[in-house]
Amino acid sequence: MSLAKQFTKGFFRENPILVLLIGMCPTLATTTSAINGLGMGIATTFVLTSSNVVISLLAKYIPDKVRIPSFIVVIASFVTIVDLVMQAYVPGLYETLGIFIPLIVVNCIVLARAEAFASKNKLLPSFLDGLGMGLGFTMALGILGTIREILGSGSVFGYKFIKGDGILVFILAPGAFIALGYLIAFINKVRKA
Amino acid sequence: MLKTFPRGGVHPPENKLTAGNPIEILPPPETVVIPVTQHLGKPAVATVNKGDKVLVGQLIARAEGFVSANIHSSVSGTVSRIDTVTDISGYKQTCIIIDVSGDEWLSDIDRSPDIITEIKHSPEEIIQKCLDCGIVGLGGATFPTHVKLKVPAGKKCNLLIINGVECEPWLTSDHRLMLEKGEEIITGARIMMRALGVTKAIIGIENNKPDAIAHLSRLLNGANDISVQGLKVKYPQGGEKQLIKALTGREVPSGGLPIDVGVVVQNAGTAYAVYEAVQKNKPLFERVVTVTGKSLSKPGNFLVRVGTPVAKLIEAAGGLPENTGKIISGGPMMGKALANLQTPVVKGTSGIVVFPAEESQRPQVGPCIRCSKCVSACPMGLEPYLLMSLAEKGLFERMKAEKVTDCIECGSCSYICPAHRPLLDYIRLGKTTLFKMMREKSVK
Amino acid sequence: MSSLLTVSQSPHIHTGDDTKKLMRGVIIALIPAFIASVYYFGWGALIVTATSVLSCIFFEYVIQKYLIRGPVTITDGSAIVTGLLLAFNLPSNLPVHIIIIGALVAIGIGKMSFGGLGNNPFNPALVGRVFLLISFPVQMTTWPVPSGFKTGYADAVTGATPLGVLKEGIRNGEQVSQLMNQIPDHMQMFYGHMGGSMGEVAALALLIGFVYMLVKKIITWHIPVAVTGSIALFTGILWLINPEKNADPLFHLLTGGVMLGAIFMATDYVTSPMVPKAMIIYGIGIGVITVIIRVYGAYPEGVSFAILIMNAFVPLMNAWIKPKRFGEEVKNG
Amino acid sequence: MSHTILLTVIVLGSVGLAAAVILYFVSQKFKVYEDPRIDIIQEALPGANCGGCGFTGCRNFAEALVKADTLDGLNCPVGGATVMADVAKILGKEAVVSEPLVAVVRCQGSYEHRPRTSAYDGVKECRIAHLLYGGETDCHYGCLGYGDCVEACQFGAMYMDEKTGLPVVIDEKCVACGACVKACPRNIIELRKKFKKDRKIYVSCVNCDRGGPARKACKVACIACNKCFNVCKFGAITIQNNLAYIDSFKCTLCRKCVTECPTSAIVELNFPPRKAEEEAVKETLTQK
Amino acid sequence: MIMSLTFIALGASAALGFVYEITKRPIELTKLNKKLEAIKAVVPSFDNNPDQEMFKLPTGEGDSLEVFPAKINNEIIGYAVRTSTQKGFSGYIGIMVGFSPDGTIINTNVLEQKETPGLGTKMTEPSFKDQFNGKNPDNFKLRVKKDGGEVDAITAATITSRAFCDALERAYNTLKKGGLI
Amino acid sequence: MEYIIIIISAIFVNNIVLAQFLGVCPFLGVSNKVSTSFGMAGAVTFVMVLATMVTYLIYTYILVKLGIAFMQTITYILVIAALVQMVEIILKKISQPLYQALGIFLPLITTNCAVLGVTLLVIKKHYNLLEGVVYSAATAIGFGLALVILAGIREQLDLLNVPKGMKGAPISLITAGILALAFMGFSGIVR
Ligand SMILES: Cc1cc2nc3c(=O)[nH]c(=O)nc-3n(C[C@H](O)[C@H](O)[C@H](O)COP(=O)(O)O)c2cc1C
Ligand SMILES: Cc1cc2nc3c(=O)[nH]c(=O)nc-3n(C[C@H](O)[C@H](O)[C@H](O)COP(=O)(O)O)c2cc1C
Ligand SMILES: Cc1cc2nc3c(=O)[nH]c(=O)nc-3n(C[C@H](O)[C@H](O)[C@H](O)COP(=O)(O)O)c2cc1C
Ligand SMILES: Cc1cc2nc3c(=O)[nH]c(=O)nc-3n(C[C@H](O)[C@H](O)[C@H](O)CO)c2cc1C
Ligand code: SF4
Ligand code: SF4
Ligand code: SF4
Ligand code: SF4
Ligand code: FES
Repeated sequence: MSLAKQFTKGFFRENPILVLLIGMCPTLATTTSAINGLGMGIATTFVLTSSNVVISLLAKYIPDKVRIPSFIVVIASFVTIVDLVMQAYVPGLYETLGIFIPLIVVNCIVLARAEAFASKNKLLPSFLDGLGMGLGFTMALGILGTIREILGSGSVFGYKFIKGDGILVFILAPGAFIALGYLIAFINKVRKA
Repeated sequence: MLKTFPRGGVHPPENKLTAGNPIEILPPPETVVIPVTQHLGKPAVATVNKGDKVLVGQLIARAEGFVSANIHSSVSGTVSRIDTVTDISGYKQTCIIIDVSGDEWLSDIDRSPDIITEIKHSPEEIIQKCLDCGIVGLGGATFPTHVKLKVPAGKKCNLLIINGVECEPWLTSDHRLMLEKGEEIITGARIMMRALGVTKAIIGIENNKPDAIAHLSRLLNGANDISVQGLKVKYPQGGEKQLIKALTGREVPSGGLPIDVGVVVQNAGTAYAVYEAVQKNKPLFERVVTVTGKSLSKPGNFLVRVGTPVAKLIEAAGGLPENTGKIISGGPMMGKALANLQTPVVKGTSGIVVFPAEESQRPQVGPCIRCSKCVSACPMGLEPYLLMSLAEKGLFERMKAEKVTDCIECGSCSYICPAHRPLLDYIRLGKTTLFKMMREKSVK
Repeated sequence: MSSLLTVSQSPHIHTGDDTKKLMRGVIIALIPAFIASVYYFGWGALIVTATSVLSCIFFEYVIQKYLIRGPVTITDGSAIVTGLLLAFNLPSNLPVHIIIIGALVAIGIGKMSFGGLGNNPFNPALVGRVFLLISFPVQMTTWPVPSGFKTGYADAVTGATPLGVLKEGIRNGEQVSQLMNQIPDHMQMFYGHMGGSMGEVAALALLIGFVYMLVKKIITWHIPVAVTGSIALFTGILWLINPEKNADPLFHLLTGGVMLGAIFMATDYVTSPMVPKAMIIYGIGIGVITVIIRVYGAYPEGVSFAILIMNAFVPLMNAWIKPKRFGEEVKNG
Repeated sequence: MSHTILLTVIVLGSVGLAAAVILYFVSQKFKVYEDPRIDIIQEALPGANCGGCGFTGCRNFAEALVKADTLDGLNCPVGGATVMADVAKILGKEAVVSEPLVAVVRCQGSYEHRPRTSAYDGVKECRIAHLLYGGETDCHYGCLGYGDCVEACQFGAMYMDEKTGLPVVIDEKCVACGACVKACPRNIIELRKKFKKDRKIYVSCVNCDRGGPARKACKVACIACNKCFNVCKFGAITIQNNLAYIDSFKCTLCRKCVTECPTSAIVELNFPPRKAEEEAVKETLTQK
Repeated sequence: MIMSLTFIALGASAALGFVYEITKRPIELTKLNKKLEAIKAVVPSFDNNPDQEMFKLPTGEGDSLEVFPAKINNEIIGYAVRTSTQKGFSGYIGIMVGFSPDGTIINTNVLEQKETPGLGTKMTEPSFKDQFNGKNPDNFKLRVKKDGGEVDAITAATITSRAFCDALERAYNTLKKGGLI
Repeated sequence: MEYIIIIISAIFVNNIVLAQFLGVCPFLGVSNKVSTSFGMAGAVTFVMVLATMVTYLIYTYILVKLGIAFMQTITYILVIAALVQMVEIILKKISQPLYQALGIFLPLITTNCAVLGVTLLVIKKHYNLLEGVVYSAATAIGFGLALVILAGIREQLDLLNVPKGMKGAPISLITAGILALAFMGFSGIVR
């Protein structure tokens, strides 16, 4: 696979959320608006890329038996770093994303990429894989966030285009499930077509 | 409150048009086609060859194995062929085809009109007679009667039930028989009681045949061995499990037989056939068939020789109406649609119902709306809607767990389903597939 | 004989009932309540009903024809029933665009996404209603007071529903006996003279529909009786414990959507259990949850939620609660 | 500053150490051995889970392969020889090369050839119609035409020909999984040896009636006249139950029997045209 | 095996401790800034550090509120009070409210709330909260109109509106009891 | 009363999956059969309660005492991972049937964010140890309830005809959405 493909596969063909269906919790929880979704996406991308890089470097030295715990430690460190940095410099976003920042640790995408890709590949491909997957994740969150924001609050990136409220359900839990359900159905359809 | 079975059931329009028509005797046709399988169990083996001359009542195929029945010629004439012919099952079966000449009966058949009520035979002799004369249940399943009359070791029988329910709409053959051959049926019942060693029998009759109830009660004249019991009209009361439940409150266990609750059920027509076999030495080669339908000009009840083509019966009933769409052998709830008018009448043929074209087509099937009407209609407490879904998806093992094998194929579910789901079709598929799987497993 | 003989499996006859006839029966049973709502709410009732029914039919048609691309079964009438029942669950002055959204949600999300008639686990009309209730809380809780044709559609005089008054009052520490003076008496409520969703107010009219459906064997008594019985029992106990904090059982039965829900919505074939025993459990569940929401929850009214929640349990009930099989337990006389 | 870092290091170090120690003991003490080759082989299989191999799913087949002493009789029809060669390589065993097969529909009872004698109005599924009766024609052996086989094919290798009402196998797509064979309640479909260029010669009939009724029911029925049997030099043809059968593994595609058949029950497919004159004769024949 | 995991843990923790040390100050600063921002939003500009001069006033209901005095040239120009209520639709609501020394409400700022989006959350919008600006609870009845007060409640969110009033009232009463206004 | 409120809140009002979006992946992944969903629910309950206890103790008695609370995430995840492994082994040893029933789900739980989420929430909500345990048990029950309901619905849908494009994840998500909608009826019961 070419490097370019390495990078772009996460956008659509192997999009973690829309196609592989992993990392659903942050997807649902943080997409009340496009900005929130993107923020979460970027934080995850950072963790994903950095841990991919570090793991691709360390993989040689890690024995098989403690592979998973080691990866988790690496990932968790980056998550904590993101946590601290966001707390310091983007407190507003940090507050809205809340508990879901530490939960990047258990976001299956991160571990899945570390395990399936970074541990078996060199630095550059791992970096591109992490970045591509992260961007794919971010993109999906952005799309879902935009949809929910438009329907739920009648605004795009905070810019309100209708008077009054939108269809409130879409910024609440049920709307998150329903919107994602139809988004995935739509993507399935496009993919098959 | 009249007695009936407690769970499920439906009440289709009765349409007993021919209840008032006395039994007419239909003369033998020019040729008869007699299948060697007219019973539940192994096919009988032909004992005649092409060109053989046969008499009425002569054995032409011998029972093969434990559950099987003898077949006798219903006419006198020459065996013209032994070939495969489509019979009621819809498939080709071995049949003995006889060209009729005259109507010469075997001499040891007692053709006198006298009614012999005195029973001289021992139980063993009775059972042997039934075997010799090829008696099978005439209530529908054509199960060899001699097998039923032998109570298996370890089981005890304490009640005989004569099934005079005739719950199928349209059909009246048992009804007429009870009116016209009441004495014989009662004697037949007593014969079977002796064979079974029981002292009690009940004749169950649905309340839409008050004349039959009255007639038999009068004939019994307060006898304390046999009683007549009127029943609320509800389909499928004639199903033996339902009938036993209605009359005695006993419930045949799932997968069990009536004998498990000490009961044997015999059809009224069977009782008559047993009478004729034991007292008159007459094998089973003719029976009463109701030929009916709104479009027929002369519907009626006919005494017909086995092997007569259905076309002959319809001729006798006034000829085939112009717009006929469907012809059913048996009642409309359980009977089989015929593909072919040349199909011969067999021992189990209780009626021929003719439907005009506009009533022959199945309505458009819709999705199941889960109305639960099929569940409440099922007399066996099954969930037909679920069974059908499982069959559609090929989940036969789950059908087994849902007791599909208990289904008596009464058709109440399909009859009532507002979405016109072909429930019973799929349930049958499940049952047959399961039986096949079980057979394969036992072979392995 | 016209042509070839037709051959098919038994049985060869049928009751003649079909889905369409059943749905027609439900529609007929809804007519008294519809007349009552027109009598009480005037133009509003007409406009809401027409919008809802027409949009339900429209969406079902469009989705079947252009999205699922299967057979169009719009004539079976189930979309009309959904449309009517959705309308009956809405205030009679709801802006038209909200009604259309409700119909889209009911048919699109609640029904067709699962494959249409017979497949949906949740009651479509209620999915639509609850969706609207949460999305448009203001519009969905402004209730016109009954004033017939005296007022127009948008300018209807609004007021609180009896349950709203009760909830608000109890929260403010008022006594039930005082609150009862602010709301119509039980007889008026029985006829339907009170604020509320357009189709839920007239208990009398709904009961007429109930009797009709029972006689026509469209539904059985199990679910409605279980729902109302358990509500009466539960609220009765609360009332006996503290009549100043809890309203009497009759009040609870006559207000909100209890009658509409118990008779028409909890009984929806598709989303209710198949076996009488399960139906009773299901009904009791609805009753209990309704009362919990009414008495302890944020919403003054809980029938819709209760039915949806119990809908969710129906597949489990169908899997676990089986009819008594013939010959299952051997009991011999 | 260094204080925090020190604490951090100590705490996490000890937690990590504890975890590692535990995991170490775990891995030492509780070893469950599962042959790793199972996974590898499962990877190598196509993963269609079609059951064509006779096992329920690819994983079970993989287990069977690992356990088996020889690969005799174990074959994945979907993957074919290449996959079996891979598997053999992984296991270090000899692959038994099985001849490629293809599904063949042995019935020519098109609407034209077989007059209808009744109208079926039940569920349009072969398995259900078959329960009820012999079908809409007087041939109670032939195709019912409701396409259960087409439905069963996971590989899109079959379709119903609307003109004839009979199913057709697309040779290139067929992987010989046998799903259609199992689905057909009439046992019409057979897996036969796949000759090069998809050439085929077979008796396209399953009617076991005597000649007369068979012919009456269907114009192209096998009437068991023995002519093909007599002409075959390779003993590929047998006649049983009023029906001829050509064993594809004995057949040499000599084409003698085809012309011999009076009812055209024997079919030849994908052959180059015969000599011109014969062609002409045949054409006039079929035109009549 | 044990070694490698331990080493990774060691490396990771060292890195973490390091980042923590770096971000410790900024995090504290952000927190402080946030507080000051909130104070700034509800009182006129000041030149002292209200955070350092914060003191607690008992409410008389068993708890106490934080009061941040805003001064110019050491002269009190207003008090920012961090008040709260439990009576919100979803319980706790935290509000920073500024009072001028005569008790007039200068401005309010919702710090913490969990109300229903689209309903209770409307209290953060100017259309609701600005109606209190410039009002003195002495002569402005802090009750929703439904309860006989002068406050226009949010449609379909009377509970939140009541809670809001309750929080302001608590702050006002506390200041009053403390003798500050 | 305090505990009852915690329980009701965790099961119905703030259901972990339907309202808080934690553990959605297994919710969608392990809900195709009722029987497996029961197994998963059991395993989650077990691990969640255990993890809550252990992490709570580590947090209060080590991390806070040493002033390195920011190490929460990394220690928790390590603890959970080790715990899951340990439970698996112990289970295998002491009860084979239980292992058969729950064992296969255990590896799935490590990356189930509900478990980590709950341990973090217990700290965030300032619960004491007992409250934390009650909370985590109730949360797990809430998770199990949602899981079993969805499994029931999906099993039923398997026998019906869901449109092709909606099969699998989409219809599960929409069902979950409607379920969440229905559960909103409980809002306000506890606050
Ligand atoms: C395998 C088999 C064994 C049977 N054995 C007995 C028996 O021992 N005694 C008996 O009374 N009936 C026996 N029967 C007959 C059944 O009780 C029943 O009368 C018969 O199947 C026809 O019933 P139906 O017309 O309701 O289907 C047997 C039936 C079958 C199929
Ligand atoms: C659904 C159903 C309906 C039946 N209806 C009748 C009936 O009306 N009359 C009858 O004699 N047998 C009826 N039978 C057959 C009986 O179950 C039973 O086989 C028969 O009475 C036994 O007597 P036999 O062996 O003499 O036929 C019915 C069977 C089934 C399954
Ligand atoms: C799910 C739900 C959420 C609600 N959220 C709020 C809220 O955040 N704030 C509020 O004041 N009322 C809220 N309410 C409404 C109250 O329950 C109550 O009906 C209302 O405040 C009083 O009605 P009124 O304002 O129309 O007089 C909510 C109601 C429900 C059902
Ligand atoms: C007795 C009965 C009650 C019904 N109740 C409802 C209902 O409450 N809501 C609804 O959308 N459809 C209802 N329907 C119509 C139909 O069953 C419904 O649209 C299906 O749920 C769609 O699959 C009802 C139908 C019947 C026969
Ligand atoms: S009667 Fe028909 S529609 Fe009703 S539940 Fe049974 S199968 Fe479904
Ligand atoms: S399932 Fe069988 S026994 Fe039950 S109603 Fe249908 S046909 Fe009759
Ligand atoms: S045609 Fe038959 S053997 Fe060939 S792929 Fe299809 S199902 Fe398999
Ligand atoms: S070949 Fe068999 S399965 Fe296929 S259509 Fe014909 S009868 Fe049906
Ligand atoms: S992201 Fe929450 S369980 Fe996968």
